[in-house]
Amino acid sequence: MSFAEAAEWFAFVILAVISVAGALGMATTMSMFRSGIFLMASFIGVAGLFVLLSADLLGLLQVMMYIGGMLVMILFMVLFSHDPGGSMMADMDMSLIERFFSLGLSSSPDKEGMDMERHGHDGMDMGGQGGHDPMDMGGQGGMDMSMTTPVKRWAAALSVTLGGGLVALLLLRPAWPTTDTTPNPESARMIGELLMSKYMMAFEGAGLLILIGIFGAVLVARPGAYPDRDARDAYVTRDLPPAPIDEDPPPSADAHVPPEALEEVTVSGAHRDEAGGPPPQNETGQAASESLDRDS
Amino acid sequence: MELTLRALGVLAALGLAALLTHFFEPAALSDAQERGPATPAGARGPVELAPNPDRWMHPAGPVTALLGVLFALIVIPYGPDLVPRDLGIGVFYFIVVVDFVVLGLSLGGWGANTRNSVDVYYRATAQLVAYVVPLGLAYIGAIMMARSLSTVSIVDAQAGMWFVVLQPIGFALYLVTGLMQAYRPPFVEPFAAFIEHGVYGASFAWQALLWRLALSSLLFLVAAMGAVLYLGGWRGPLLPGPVWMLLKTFGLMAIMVWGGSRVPLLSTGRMLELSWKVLTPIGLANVLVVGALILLGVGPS
Amino acid sequence: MIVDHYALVGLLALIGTGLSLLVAGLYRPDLPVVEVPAAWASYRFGFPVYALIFLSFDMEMIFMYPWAVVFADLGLEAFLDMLVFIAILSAGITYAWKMGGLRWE
Amino acid sequence: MAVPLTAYLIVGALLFGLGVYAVIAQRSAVMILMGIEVLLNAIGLNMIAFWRFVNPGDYSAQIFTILIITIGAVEMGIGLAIMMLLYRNRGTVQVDQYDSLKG
Repeated sequence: MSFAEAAEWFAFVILAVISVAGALGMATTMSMFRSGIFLMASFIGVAGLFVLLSADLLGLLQVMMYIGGMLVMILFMVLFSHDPGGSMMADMDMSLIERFFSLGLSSSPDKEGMDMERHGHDGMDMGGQGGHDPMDMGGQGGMDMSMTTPVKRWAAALSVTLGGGLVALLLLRPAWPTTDTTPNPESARMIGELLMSKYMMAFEGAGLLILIGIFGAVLVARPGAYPDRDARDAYVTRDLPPAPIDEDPPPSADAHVPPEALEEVTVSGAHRDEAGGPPPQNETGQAASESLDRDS
Repeated sequence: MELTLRALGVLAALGLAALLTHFFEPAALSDAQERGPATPAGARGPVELAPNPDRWMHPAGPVTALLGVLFALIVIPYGPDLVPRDLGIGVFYFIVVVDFVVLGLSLGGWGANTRNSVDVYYRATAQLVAYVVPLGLAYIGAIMMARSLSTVSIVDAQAGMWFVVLQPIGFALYLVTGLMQAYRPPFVEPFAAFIEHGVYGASFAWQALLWRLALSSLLFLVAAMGAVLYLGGWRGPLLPGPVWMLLKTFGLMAIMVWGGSRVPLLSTGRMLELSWKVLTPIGLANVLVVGALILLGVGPS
Repeated sequence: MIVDHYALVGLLALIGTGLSLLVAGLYRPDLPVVEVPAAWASYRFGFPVYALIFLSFDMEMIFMYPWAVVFADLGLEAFLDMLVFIAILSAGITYAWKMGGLRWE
Repeated sequence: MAVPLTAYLIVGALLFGLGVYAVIAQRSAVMILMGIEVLLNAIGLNMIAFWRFVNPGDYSAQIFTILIITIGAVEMGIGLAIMMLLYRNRGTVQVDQYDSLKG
């Protein structure tokens, strides 16, 4: 085996491990943020495999798409979840894989929350036979913290069967009619020419699909999707998560904010849930364009 | 071996770029109200530590950012044959790997688990949402005229005329969005003083060092890519190629940093409005204008 | 071969990680430290609509790079194609703007 | 090409299995969306592997994979917007809490 072949195998093994371990970590870690990052790692690993397969434009395109996409998705995941950092869940009793992918998340020595959590966990394990009773979870309402459905074991069995079956099928039929020709190195030019000739309708169709996507997303999520101002305020207040997890803001954090910077804090960055209520809105337009003029 | 030599060359470029930018940038920033990533170490407060930081992601942040700038340095050309690696899709590769800096800021920010550093994740992501589209549109104009994504081909296409003359709108767009991409004033929200200079406030000494290295090189990268795209890269009379490249890079850096620090700071909301309501429409219009120019026969043939 | 060009990227990934570990191991001066409370909670953020249309526009940019490379060779035909594409996207951004999506919430 | 086609296909199969697990086992709608992204990605990997080993001259496979990524992105945008609305109305995105149509 030559050095180049060994290097290719080395790169392949590293990238394959990143992509599979990333997907596994996404499904099993306790931290919402981590699961988004693990998924991104999985996508970057697959992008590396694309590059290894000589599809470099496609691989980089996937990296660009999913770094932006996953960072945005994590914003929403953090908004929707009760314990996005996973530091509370990380103290629970977990299976081996879950523990491995949640390593380094929490170290709090006190295990007071354990009993309550274990209760939820038992319910989860026993509900394994299909039809999951909504009363079981409904009674606890928002207190039910578990991230997985009661059919978790069945899902694991199914996915192991499916993955194992597919791998077995692949190993049973290892011979595919392959060729040794190498692709044209100017992949961007080849793709561009195909997009402009044979796949022009697909290109415009993708544009139309993106447009419909924008229409749908804006229509559903826009701030004005409420009947009137009062209804909107009601929703926005309800939009706040049930209870902030850290009650006490650090005294030092507020002390050193100069008064003129306070307004800046409320219109920028993330809104703390302690701030409460709808934050002020910017008046649109002219200030932004003025600064552009000065800048250019 | 040849590959090792090239890798050492990239490392040397990283060191040189970070060092030069480190001493050059404060001079241009002299009386700015916010210094952003160029804040000197003495001006920062004590290190903020959370009881349970994420012990894997917090250190991974600066490493990821550093890898991003290392990767991006691969395609910057200093002469016709003086480029670490002339990738066929160089410019696109550059845009993609610079995103790793944002990823690093998010990892380090959220992983540190302090109030100020978690804020960095939100601000950096908002900045990403703001700059990616207009910056890409600013690149597209140059790519259309050069007919190639390779950085060397783009510089070669400017043998007759620099693209800044042919596409002044694209150049202006690049200056503004480049500042956004490099987190320099007036777009310093992720490094603002009132959140303890962002990730700096929650970093140990070695992490702060790596952040500083990555962010100084980031400004260099943005200016160097501007010189490649619009100012003809290494091309110029009398002096050798690398000297012209450095002159243009630091000239562009001086213009960007000095101009940016004379403008009032923009909050994240204002920045998003500027990006989506002003810069993106201008960028789309610029693409159409450049297309019409090419159809009229202007530009390299 | 395309793959050979990216060997440098792989090598630099290894070198960069190694150097970072070296710095992390060797450069550890004592700094003043303050303890602050943990901050992981679910946060609202002010730009949901921007974030959603960003997902779509990011995808649009990806179509533009291959197009820009072949534009000058194909001429008018490519220009008309892109005119339609840009018109579609401008419709998207105008819609978001008119529906009041482009503002801090 | 030291690494054979089967090796890439095995990685694709493993990713597919993990995606199925995430879609079924996770309670949060965002996680289910992420599982679907893994499934799409496994398909893309198989597509490109076959392109490289069977017919590297025809770039149609890459166009098809770009379209898969497009569909994934649009689906992500719409899915997140719908979840945003659900969250505003009900305060949760756990799919098994949406049982009002169950009677």
